[in-house]
Amino acid sequence: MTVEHLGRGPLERNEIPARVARDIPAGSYVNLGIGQPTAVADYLDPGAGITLHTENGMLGMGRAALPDEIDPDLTNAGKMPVTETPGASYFHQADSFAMMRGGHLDICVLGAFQVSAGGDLANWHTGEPDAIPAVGGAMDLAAGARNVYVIMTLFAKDGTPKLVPACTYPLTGLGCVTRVYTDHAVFALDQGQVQAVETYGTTVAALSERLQLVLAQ
Amino acid sequence: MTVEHLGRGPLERNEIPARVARDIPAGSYVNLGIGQPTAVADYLDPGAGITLHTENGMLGMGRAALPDEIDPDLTNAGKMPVTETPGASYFHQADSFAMMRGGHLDICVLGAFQVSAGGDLANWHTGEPDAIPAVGGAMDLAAGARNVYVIMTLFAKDGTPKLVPACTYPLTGLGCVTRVYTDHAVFALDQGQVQAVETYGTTVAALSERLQLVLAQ
Amino acid sequence: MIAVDADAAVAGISDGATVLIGGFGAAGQPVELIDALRRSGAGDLTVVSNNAGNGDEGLAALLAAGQVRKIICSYPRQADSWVFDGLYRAGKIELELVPQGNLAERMRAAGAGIGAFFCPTGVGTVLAEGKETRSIDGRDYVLEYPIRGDAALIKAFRADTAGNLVYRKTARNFGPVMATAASVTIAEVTEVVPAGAIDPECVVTPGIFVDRVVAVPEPAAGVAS
Amino acid sequence: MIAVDADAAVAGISDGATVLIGGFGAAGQPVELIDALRRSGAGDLTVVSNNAGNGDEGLAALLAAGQVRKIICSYPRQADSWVFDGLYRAGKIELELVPQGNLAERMRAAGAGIGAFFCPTGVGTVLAEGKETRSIDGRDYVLEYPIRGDAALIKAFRADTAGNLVYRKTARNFGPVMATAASVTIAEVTEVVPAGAIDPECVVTPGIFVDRVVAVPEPAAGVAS
Repeated sequence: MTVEHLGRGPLERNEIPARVARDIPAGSYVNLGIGQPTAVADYLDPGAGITLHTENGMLGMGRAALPDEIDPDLTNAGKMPVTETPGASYFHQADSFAMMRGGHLDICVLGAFQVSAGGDLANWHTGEPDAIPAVGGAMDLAAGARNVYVIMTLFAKDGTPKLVPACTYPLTGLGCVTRVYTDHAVFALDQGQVQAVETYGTTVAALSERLQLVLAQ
Repeated sequence: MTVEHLGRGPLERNEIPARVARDIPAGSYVNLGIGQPTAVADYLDPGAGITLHTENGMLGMGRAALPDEIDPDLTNAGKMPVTETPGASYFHQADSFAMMRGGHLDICVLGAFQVSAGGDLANWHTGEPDAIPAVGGAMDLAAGARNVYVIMTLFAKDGTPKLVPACTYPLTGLGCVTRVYTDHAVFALDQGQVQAVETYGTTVAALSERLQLVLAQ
Repeated sequence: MIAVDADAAVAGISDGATVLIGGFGAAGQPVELIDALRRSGAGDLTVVSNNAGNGDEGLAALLAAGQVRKIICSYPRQADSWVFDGLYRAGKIELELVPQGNLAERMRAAGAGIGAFFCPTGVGTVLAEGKETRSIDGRDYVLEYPIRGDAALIKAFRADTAGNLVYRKTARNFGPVMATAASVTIAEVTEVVPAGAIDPECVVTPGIFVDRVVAVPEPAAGVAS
Repeated sequence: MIAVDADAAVAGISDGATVLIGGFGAAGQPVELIDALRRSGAGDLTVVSNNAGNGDEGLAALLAAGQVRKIICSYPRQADSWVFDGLYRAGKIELELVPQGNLAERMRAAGAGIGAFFCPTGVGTVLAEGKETRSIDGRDYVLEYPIRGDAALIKAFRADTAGNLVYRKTARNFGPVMATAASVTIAEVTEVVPAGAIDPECVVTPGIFVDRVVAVPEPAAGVAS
């Protein structure tokens, strides 16, 4: 059932968040991670009643603040100034993470260094000896959101796959990722099985060989 | 150091809460249990900045509501209509009991069936076969308040002591009571030692014999 | 978050469900939703509520209708709990007595994804018998587990169209905690206002926890009295 | 609850103390209180805060002064965390990395009298290594313990004379949790109003958790920028 989009190249950088946005159902409560996941907000249907959660303590987060709207007391999880929508609410950190960890968020979208076929996520630490580790809310989101979607390039700069049989980077969460959105394909993960939902500028067969993974269609 | 008040009889029913009130320091946060402990509020110095907590979700509880002030949404733990003081706040049950169990209340005053010399409290259940048990917040208060004070008559209607070597009624909490206010005496409990702080219309020696307890002076 | 009538709101609650019901005595008791649950005929229910009903209305009427198999509460016995008292003495209702703070914290744990917690309340008492205990930093604790509901019926003061709730005074009590601990949360309110009409700093229950809202235009006080 | 100046407010914080410091980046960071703590000269501190300082002010300045032996935080590495980065790479500061939700929940546990709790975050990761784990109802959890402070330094928007606090927008973040978890809680606010001037329904931190209040009349926003 894979749709192979062969009349085009890979998704451009801004097309990936747009593709994610299409999969978010109306009425969902969603947390968008720092970096490219934040851009998903730009592609959500404003009429779909999707509510954004930011783990520093807010539901109903709006778009990025314009220069004359900047309020240092109103930021997102990336510490960038944002705005408030009608129906927003503020709460403290324990309540914010209780909401997340209690399974009340429908979807979170995160970046990743690696995702395994079994849905393991590695996105918080490269493990390099001189790297200063920082985890923030990543492990809480991985453990708490009902669905964890990942945005990443499918291959690292050196060409090695980032969707892998088993992660080599330190893990953020076990078996939590259900969808992976990349430049070359969108994948659905289920019980260790990887299905290519759509490919862009390549075929399932070609990807399967390059990833050294069995891809269900 | 016991003060023996021999020129008078035992404390009257309304004198016991008044005696408790004298021992509550200015600025304290206090929870008053259902029944006679509630009357302690009537004897607190209004200028002493003592704040009352009611476990159904309020700090800054005021006096009982007059008939024209009754609001069914504003009650104390005994479900009686009360009032609000300036500086009051409302919170939900988990926050209210977190406040209690986290050791933030300075004093709670409770009624009791029995208190042991070691400070064990029995005040929630007679243990009789046909009695319907009800515990409410009693066990939480016993475990959570920094100081647990008890108001009770020193002897049951059949004349048996209620301050005992070991409780025979089902326990509410272990080693939690530090002061016992009764008609015949005020007791301070510390590490299994019982000191009579004041007696009313009787002597330490007489009480010691009647209670079959060694009373420190 | 859909504003519906009380009967439609509770229609999905089926036989055998665990239902969290807000209120401390009459304050915060969602009488209209409880009445709708009674009319629905759902039976074999487990009800989690602080009390076991007062007088003959609301929760007491649900018990009287024989729809409740078991009640989990902290304080069933009251001056006007005759309906429960009769059923209990006749062996027609099961009682699980839970200290009030544990009742609240166990529901909070369910809503917060906590698997279990070590709690100071009840150590050495019959209510802790058979439970795992542990000494941590020189203090004894009892291990307590979450209480989850299939549905929560709560009463708030006001909702907005995003499902945000505010409460009134001590009628707030169990509502905010129960809202987090159930698969479906249904709130009875006196009015529904547009999103944005409730100050975001003052929202007590964010709309993410609220599935259905029923407006009962009587003043909140009048319903309970 | 006494309104005092910042230096008097932090005077009791001694060498070796564990200090909870509010804020998520600059939002909610009590810069005036941190500066006073720096001036006090208290050293060998353990600081619990979400981040490890930004730029050269506030928490970063406290670190630069060499007063902090160890920091417990979730996200030390940022674009402008050069002070921490340098100390860390030079081996001059100890780091305990805690997931953000665990940081919040562990302080909440300290404030709520919970001895420990089974938590879903971090299962199977290096941050759970050596910690007790347990499977409950088919899900794996890690046992986490409370984090208590000798003092908490937080920033709120407004206090009343009863010590009640309200916050502003996402600057609320860790303040309300830290206020419950420390022996002494000190709040920096923009103004102190009479008791009764804050709506009792909207109080976020009840005065019972607040020991000292310092009014810093600049707008909250101006202090942090």
